[in-house]
Amino acid sequence: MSIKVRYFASLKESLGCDGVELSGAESLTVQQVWSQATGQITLPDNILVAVNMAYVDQTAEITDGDEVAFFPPVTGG
Amino acid sequence: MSIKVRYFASLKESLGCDGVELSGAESLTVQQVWSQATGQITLPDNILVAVNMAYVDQTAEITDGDEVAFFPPVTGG
Amino acid sequence: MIIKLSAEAFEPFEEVKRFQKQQAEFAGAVGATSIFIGTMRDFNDGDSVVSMSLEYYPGMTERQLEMIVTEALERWVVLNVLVVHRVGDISPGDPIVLVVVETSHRGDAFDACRFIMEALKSKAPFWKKEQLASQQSRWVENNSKGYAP
Amino acid sequence: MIIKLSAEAFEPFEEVKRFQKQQAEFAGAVGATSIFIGTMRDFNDGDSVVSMSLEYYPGMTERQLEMIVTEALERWVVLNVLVVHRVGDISPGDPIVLVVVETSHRGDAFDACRFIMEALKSKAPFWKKEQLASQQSRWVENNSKGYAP
Repeated sequence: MSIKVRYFASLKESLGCDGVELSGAESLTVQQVWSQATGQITLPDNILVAVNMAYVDQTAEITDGDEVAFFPPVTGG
Repeated sequence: MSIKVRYFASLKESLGCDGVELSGAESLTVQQVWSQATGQITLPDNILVAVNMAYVDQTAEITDGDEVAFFPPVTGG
Repeated sequence: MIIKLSAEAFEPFEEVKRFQKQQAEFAGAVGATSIFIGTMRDFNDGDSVVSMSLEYYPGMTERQLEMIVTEALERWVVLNVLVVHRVGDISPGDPIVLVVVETSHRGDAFDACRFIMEALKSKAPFWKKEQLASQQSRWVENNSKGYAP
Repeated sequence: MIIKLSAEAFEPFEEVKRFQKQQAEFAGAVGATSIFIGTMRDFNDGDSVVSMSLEYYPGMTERQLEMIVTEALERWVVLNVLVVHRVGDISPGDPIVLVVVETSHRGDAFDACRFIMEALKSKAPFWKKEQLASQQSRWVENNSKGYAP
């Protein structure tokens, strides 16, 4: 199982990198991906999550090859 | 007492003129101006009325020198 | 506020650019610009329309437009407004009306622009007469409502 | 539907004119065009802002914009939509976003344009970082709501 984790904007700055590759045997939830990738136990409420560029909630299941992105509230327009 | 009466758009066409000057001694309501100007007893409900270029309702009192305009629903924009 | 009646075809974006240039003092404050352009369609009520003439009430039309824009300026936080409206003979595709509202925040721009258009459609004395492809002509009887029921 | 991300400054009215030219088949059917332009202000939250950088998520941003416009096309009777959004480094006065909605009737143009802007503001992955006159920089934390409470 290989998962590409990406961070954007202020989250990228505060974590000090733009992402990480996770590999392992088990199936993971978004929450677990966050913990493994960042070492933080809880995914903050205001952080948005996208899997393969579509929004998901924090309980979504991640499968092999997925790209999981974490980012702060969007501020375009 | 002198009143300038004006018609616009389809009303101007159906009455066959763009207005008339009324003169007389008495004070008039909009409804009475319409009757004297057109010879018609009743001002149709959908006809809008302006006195000195401001909208009024059919019970407004007209005074000497006023310009009274009658016209159909507006269709600009 | 700038309000113009134009007896000749106008180019909306040239009008907006000229307006923006005249209002250069607002440049850094403008965050939102809402623009509405009404153009003449080549069909209406199921009939093909070849041209149109727009009658108005000189004096009252300008005055009503001013009152409408003044009300918008009182109700929303607006930096500036431009309204241009055609009169006279019009061809399909020609712009009929242009409303431009500049604000700092988008809610005000959207609300004020729509308010001005709806008020203009119901209060400003303009009347359209359509020349149909069938050679007949007819007065447009009523403007549609712009809001969903 | 045309959706563009632009790493360079764009001129909104040139974009609209090019769009209209490409869609000439709609010309006689267009009765209403609603345009929204968001521009960078030189102040925000009480501070003077000298420049801004706009980050985005290549791939997802385009995809979200397409989903938003597709939803608008399903909900309203719309002839065509153009969305242009800046990314990268931006100066005060620069256009950030342009939304153009062409319809036959004005209600659809107003509603769809506003829907697209509100959805873009809440769903499209863009992030603004402001460079202040005080030399500090900061991420914009949240977009305001565009509708009155």
